[in-house]
Amino acid sequence: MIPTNAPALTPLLFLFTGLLIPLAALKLKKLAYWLALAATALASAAALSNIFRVLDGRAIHYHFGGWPPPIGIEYVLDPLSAFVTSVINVIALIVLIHARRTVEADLPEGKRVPYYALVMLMMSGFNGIVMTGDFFNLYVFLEICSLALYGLVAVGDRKSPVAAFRYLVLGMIGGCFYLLGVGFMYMNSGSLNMADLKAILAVLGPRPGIIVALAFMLLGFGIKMALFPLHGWLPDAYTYAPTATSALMAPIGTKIGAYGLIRVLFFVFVLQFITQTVPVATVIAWLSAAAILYGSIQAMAQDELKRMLAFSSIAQVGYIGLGIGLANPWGLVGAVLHILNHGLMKACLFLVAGNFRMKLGHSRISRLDQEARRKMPWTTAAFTLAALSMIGLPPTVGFFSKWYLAWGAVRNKGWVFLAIILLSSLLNAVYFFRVVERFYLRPKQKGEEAGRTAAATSGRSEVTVSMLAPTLILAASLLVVGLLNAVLVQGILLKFLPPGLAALKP
Amino acid sequence: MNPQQVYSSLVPLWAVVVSLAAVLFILLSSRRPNLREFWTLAAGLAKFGLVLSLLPAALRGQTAAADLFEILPGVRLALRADPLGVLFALVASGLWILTSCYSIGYMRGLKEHKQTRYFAFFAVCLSATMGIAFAANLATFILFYEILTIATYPLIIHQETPEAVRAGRKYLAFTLSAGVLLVAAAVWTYQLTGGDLDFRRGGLLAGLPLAAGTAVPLFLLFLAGVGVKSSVMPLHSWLPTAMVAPTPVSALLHAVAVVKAGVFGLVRMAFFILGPELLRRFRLDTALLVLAVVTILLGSLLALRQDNLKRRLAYSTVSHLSYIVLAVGLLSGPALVAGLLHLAFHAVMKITLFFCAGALAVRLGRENVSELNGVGRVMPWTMAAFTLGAVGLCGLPPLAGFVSKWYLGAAAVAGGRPLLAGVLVLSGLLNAAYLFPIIQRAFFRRGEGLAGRKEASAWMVVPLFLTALLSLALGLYPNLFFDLAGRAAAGLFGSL
Amino acid sequence: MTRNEDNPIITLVSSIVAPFIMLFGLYVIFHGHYSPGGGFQGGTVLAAGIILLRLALGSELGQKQFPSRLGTPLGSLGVLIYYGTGLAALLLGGTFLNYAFIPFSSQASHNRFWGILSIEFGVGLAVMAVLVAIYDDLLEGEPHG
Amino acid sequence: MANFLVGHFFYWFVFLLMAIGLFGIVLKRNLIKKAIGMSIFQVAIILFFVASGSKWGGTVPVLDPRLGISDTARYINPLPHCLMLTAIVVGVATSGVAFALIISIWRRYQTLDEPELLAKMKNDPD
Repeated sequence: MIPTNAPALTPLLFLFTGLLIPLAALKLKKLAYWLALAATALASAAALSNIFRVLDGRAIHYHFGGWPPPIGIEYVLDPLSAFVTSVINVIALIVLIHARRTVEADLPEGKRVPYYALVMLMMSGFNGIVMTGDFFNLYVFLEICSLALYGLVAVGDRKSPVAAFRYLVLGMIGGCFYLLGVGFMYMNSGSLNMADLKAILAVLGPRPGIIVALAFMLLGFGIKMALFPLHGWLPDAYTYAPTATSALMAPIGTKIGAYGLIRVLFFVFVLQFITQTVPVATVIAWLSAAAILYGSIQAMAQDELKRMLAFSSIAQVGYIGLGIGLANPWGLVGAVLHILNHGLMKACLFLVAGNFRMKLGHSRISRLDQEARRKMPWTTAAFTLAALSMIGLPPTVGFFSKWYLAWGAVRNKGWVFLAIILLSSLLNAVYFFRVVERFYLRPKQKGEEAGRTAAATSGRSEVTVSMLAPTLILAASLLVVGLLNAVLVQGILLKFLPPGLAALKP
Repeated sequence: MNPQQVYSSLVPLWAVVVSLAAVLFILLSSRRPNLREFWTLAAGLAKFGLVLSLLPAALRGQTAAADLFEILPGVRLALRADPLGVLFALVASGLWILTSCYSIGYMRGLKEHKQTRYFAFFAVCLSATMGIAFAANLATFILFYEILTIATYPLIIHQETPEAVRAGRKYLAFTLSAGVLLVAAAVWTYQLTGGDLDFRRGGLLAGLPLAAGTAVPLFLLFLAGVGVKSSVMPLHSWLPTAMVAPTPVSALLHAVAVVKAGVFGLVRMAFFILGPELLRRFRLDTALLVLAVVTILLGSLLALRQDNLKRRLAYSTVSHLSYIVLAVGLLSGPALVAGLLHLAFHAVMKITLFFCAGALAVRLGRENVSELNGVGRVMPWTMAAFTLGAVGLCGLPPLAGFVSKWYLGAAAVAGGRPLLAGVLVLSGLLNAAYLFPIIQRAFFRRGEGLAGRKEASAWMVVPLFLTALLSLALGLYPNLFFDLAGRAAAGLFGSL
Repeated sequence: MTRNEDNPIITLVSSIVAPFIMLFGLYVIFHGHYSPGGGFQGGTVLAAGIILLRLALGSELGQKQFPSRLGTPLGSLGVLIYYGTGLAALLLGGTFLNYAFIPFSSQASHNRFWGILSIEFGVGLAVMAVLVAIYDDLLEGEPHG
Repeated sequence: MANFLVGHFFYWFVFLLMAIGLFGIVLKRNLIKKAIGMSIFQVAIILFFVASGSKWGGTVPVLDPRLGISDTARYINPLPHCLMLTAIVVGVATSGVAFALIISIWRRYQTLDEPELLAKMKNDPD
């Protein structure tokens, strides 16, 4: 039963838990967290086992209600979707382990149960987006997770509703543009199923309607993945959201847009269409390059750690976009690998920011000093490792995604892109060392001492195990995944390459 | 590499790992200094022993290979202890033991803070250096090269003064930029070869029909990548600044491990990636020679102007590193042998001088040349060692420096560039000009405020005197390194 | 939204109209699977009935008719009915939502009939509960409920 | 040209509606008006789909002899309408969330005027 239903399993599981939580919480409020955690653990296990189901390169198709496509809604489990669901579920699991304490600290009692229900709906949306093989179904899940995210952001600190409102406005516009694109696509081709569309488009060729459809869809995904210059909603949303939300959103949220982009560009359209007939790939690559520079430079100017990480996310989304825009096998492998790598890095960094908020009561860079390290040696060590990975030093994961992206750039003779990838390493170094230096070199600030209680200043006060363990697991994974990246790339990532790209492989 | 001469062995891997393992023990015994330093010394001895065990095979021209898992598609994380690598590893690991002893005396003498961090990162640096020495391909090389970059940073900023922090930033700015360029070069190579990064005798890219538009930029990227650590002008300026680090760090890392890793990298890039053939075809060897000559002379001239002893030595290092660059640029077997000899011998001599500078700083608190009047009388052993090292650096017989310089000069003449031999002579004179006044001040001028001062602790004096004796011994019996360097250079240019 | 109990016309008319609205809502729900209509539309109409009473009679009386605290659980329950139907199909050997596999009766077409009906019912319940919950939540904390 | 303009009149209508919606979202200062703009924007797209599924003289696509329609060519395409049912739900949910957010903004800052709100936020010590 599980093998045949594998594609639909994870979205349905999260949906079920999301519905169950409000009911179960009527009896026992604490149950909400444990249900969410259990569901995520189950989904992670299912997603990881799904990878092994598709390792032979064949996809598993699942027809909802027994209706075959193109009439019915189809879910497809192929190596790409198996990989991405594994990434998002496992990262969500680790973040949720961490989230228990921060949610208790950030949220009033009455909001915790709905919070976890929303997290489950969001996860359901994410999994649905990744699994679905139907454009309209994708829209529905996109909106499900967006709606959940608006709520998850809005329960943060005092300014969070404004950030959430701005996010909502832009997210809604993005969703509508995507929907408009789907409409054009349907009007011009008469189908919404991705596999079906691929066959139809190959026959139709470049019609104005199809081009318009593609443009609108890309615009929609661009907003959802915060691709420069459509990133306006992101910094505030990440900064003011509660710790748990930003730690869930930053590693996973924007990647879904990127995934959608990959699906549309490479699995529906033919390679020639997006690179030559309508060179959208080039446009995406240049925008991404701009994003990398813009995000990195903005990140340098930030004082709030979470805000710095938010801008860094914009830059990192740029990496993914660049890999997509290069439209060659290694660029795409780099992009998909970076979905995993950036997920791990950013989750780790946001968890660290959460730990700071928990123990120091703030996460302002200008107020961090050696005291932070003395109190929380492990947290700061995790931050340092993640920072090294963001800079892209071997053998951390950051190096390897840059490697593949740089390779992709060299392959296309895109020297400017190569230069930007490498330059951004240095920019990352500037803004991360700025923080790391404070932990290790900045003496305790004088003005603060008077305000602090004697108990707070003495000795080590690391966060609890439930918060520390996820942080350290993520930090360690940066090394492990980095060293094993060749296994990942050759075992999984090279298997999902669409036929047009696989032919380009050396 | 000749396949018959490669044998599978995990010894290179252990040589890398042993000091990493020591890091763990060092951290665990952070509250018990004696135990902590025992681990450092134990790791040093073990590492040296492991490298020594590779030596006989290397002298026969054999290569120990440790292949691990794939780190990039088609590229393994692999270690190869070929003669070239063993030579470098031998120097670095041997001097580490002495430096560790010296560090103990130095750190305790100054009652430095955070000694655990210091010893831990020192061990990491040594692991990285071994990795660089034994790297079998460019990916492995870059991996350890970057680890070395990062692991050196905490040592440079050890004092945590604003000056040290600034120096650390400068160091990172230089080395990280270089690392990035090296990665760019590696990616490009990877693309050109279709997924192969192995170091190959005669050059990985040798067989490819590269145009000048590809080869020259690629060479420049490689040169910039390894040139920062080997402090070729104009990329040298981080090195004098980094002298704010504790003296043992300057001694081992900035005279042996880090900068020699850069030069060693240059040898690898020139002869194992690009290949002499390619360098000659595009006249890139001339570029190397010009850079080397400029650096040798300017470095020496700048050293003359320094009053701070360590900075003077740093500029001297800048100048001496370019001897090796010069040797590479000559693109001939004898020149390379001479260069490799200098790689080893300069390390021994320069570390002596740094040790002496450190001993002076610890015992007398004097760091400037102008303050050194009469110190020879209170610290005769130290200054005697200093004299030996200085004489060696100037290239006077019978010290080690003479041997390497002689052969380098001979190779230059044989290569049809006698002018370069003249540069070497000039540089030797400049060396004398900036080193001998120190000796003169120490022994022949009357100092003030030295009453009641005496020689530094045995932990420091013994190592520095040992290295001084070593530079004498190597001058008299350079055969071991001669053979090793000969093996390393064999097959790169045909028969010697 | 000032409450005005003293206006008899509003009170009377809305009390009379509301039951019919709800009845119509149920009609729309239960005929949705073979004529225009369905769970969503019906649920909206039902919710309109409830909200009308809240507007006209004030929240205290409205609460007696449909307490706010039921909103979220009933919404969940409604979707769970939907979900349960789909899941039953899945557990009985079909794919998710393939009603033909739920043995309401012996004929596959009848199974589909009942399957879609239970789905519409679930949707109707959920939509009604959620719309009322949105209304209640927006009103929460206002001085004149 | 004229034919093109007239023949695609529905596109123009939809785009006009979208433009009005965007105008509301971008240029109006009041958050409620922004929310209204959002709704207009969504409705424009819903109408676009609905229009794409309709045709002159079309009828419900129900295969039932009692309805007396035998010419299947007259059936309109039901799919866009079904899709829009979902899109309407999404729109309702979005509006619901938007209003909830607006209310909580009002409670915290006592204003819905965007420049004023931003000024107040700037003075806010986190």
